Amino acid sequence: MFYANLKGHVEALLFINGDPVPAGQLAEILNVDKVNIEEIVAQLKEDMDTSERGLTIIKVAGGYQLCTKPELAAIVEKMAQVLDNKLSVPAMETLSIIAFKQPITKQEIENIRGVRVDRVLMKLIDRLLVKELGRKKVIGRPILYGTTEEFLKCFGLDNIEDLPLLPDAVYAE
Amino acid sequence: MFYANLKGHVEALLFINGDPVPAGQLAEILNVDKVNIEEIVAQLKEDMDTSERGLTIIKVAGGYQLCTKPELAAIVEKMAQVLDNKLSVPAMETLSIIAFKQPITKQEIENIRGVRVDRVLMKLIDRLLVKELGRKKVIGRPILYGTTEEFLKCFGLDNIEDLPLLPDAVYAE
Amino acid sequence: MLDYEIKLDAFEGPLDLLMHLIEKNKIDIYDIPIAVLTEQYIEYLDRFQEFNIEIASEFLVMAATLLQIKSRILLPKVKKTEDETDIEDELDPRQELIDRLLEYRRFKEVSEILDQLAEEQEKLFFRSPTLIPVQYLPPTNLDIQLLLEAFHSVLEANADHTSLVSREKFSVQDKMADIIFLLDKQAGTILFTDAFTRSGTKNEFITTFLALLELMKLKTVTIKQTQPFSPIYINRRSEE
Repeated sequence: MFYANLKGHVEALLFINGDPVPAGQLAEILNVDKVNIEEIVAQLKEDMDTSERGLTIIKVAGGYQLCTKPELAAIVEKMAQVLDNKLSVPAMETLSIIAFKQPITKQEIENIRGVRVDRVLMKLIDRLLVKELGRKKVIGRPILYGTTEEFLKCFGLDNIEDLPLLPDAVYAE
Repeated sequence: MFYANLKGHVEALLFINGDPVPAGQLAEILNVDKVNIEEIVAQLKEDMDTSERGLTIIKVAGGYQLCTKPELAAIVEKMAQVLDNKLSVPAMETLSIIAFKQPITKQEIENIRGVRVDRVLMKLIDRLLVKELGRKKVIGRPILYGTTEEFLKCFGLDNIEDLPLLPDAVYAE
Repeated sequence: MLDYEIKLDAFEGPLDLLMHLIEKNKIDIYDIPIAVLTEQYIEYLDRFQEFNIEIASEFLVMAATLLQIKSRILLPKVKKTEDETDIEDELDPRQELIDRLLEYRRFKEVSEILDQLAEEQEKLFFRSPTLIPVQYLPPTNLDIQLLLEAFHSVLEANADHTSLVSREKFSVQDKMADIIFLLDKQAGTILFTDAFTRSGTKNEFITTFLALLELMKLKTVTIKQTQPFSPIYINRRSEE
């Protein structure tokens, strides 16, 4: 392959960056087209996945990110301080409503869940999974909420369109 | 080699740990002898160095650390470079004063522009367009500024003498 | 007896409790036997041992809603006049509740899918970014003509001053501002001599001295010298 020599470059750039790096940025730095980057990354990922490497590449939050292979989780956890970051059931439900219905107001979330969500919402904002998007143009101008880039990272989504389809077509508004 | 299957494990462990990891710690996590770790790392490093990888392993501060290959330093540095495409009007004006009047002190620039130029000057230095040339031999020994080679490149000049002559002799002090 | 240990917050809300009852009794969600459901729901509420007013109110509102739906079903249909067709009457009184339950169930299912996604993602480990100092590159494609124009505009803006009031290069006002600026930059204290180190012309020295006197008069600064020939300091008076 023509750009095979750039595989190492891409790997080094992803390594240094830590966070997801958009293909466009890699293309600019390496002075090639975005489509070339996609090819290089695909091949690099295949190299990694088919060999005894400990790392792989994922596409998340609009960029490529280097990470450890999922099958090594047990080993890596021995070293990493793994915090129990699991979201509670109410938090997860609230988050899914926001994810699919954004932008959405607190009142609208409460209508769906049937309970107050103030505390859960605060928690989601604290965890950087949800943010304010602006205000709805109705009486009272309530705050509209939506998901963040951190949300995409937590759920391994490249962008918000990657969310799984809602199970019930009846409600597809 | 017996422990070849642990190469990926070692790589993953070094990856998530930004700091050097002592062989003893790796041995403990992977449940092998320290000497095995040394062999695994040596082979992993050789794999990395002999292939088109962007990473390598160094032994530093009593441990092993994953890092980018030294020959990729120039590429990696590009990651942190920001291209500033436009100069603001104040920046352009200050730059023109420096270009035509160099070497010049900050105070002298301020006398001409009638405003403080500290921030603009910092920006021009950050953008590699202006540099310090030395100090003026007057009380306080203020810093003298002038243009850089980057400046010439940006304006398509061969050397500073290619700057157009000033039309008005009045201002040539 | 186990039933009596049921706690209100075991359910996330009235909808959660309703879903629990629907699943427990294998009720068809599209055809809810409202009387049975209402009865069981209220029975559950009665059994709740602890009664947190704030949480309970949400459950009570639902109980009221259920009772209302029940009564609307039991009421004989109002006879309509020929022209009038009351749309509300034609709707199943349960429909709104069914819609809410379906929507609630849908998000419960979705949250489980998201939960799995998060679990997959938690198997991946990342590394924190390496900090590389940001380096700004010079702009591209600058034109020498622009530079020249910029210089001309500077000269034009400056023309009046230089030709007419060239001797007023240093005004007392400017120097006062200068000294204050220096003081602010240096945490309120500068050396007396620092106030004078600029272009070094006699004109400027005089202006600076006048500016300093003015600042003292305004009680903006104080001058201190601990003993003869020791350094003189200018201090900014803190504003009380």
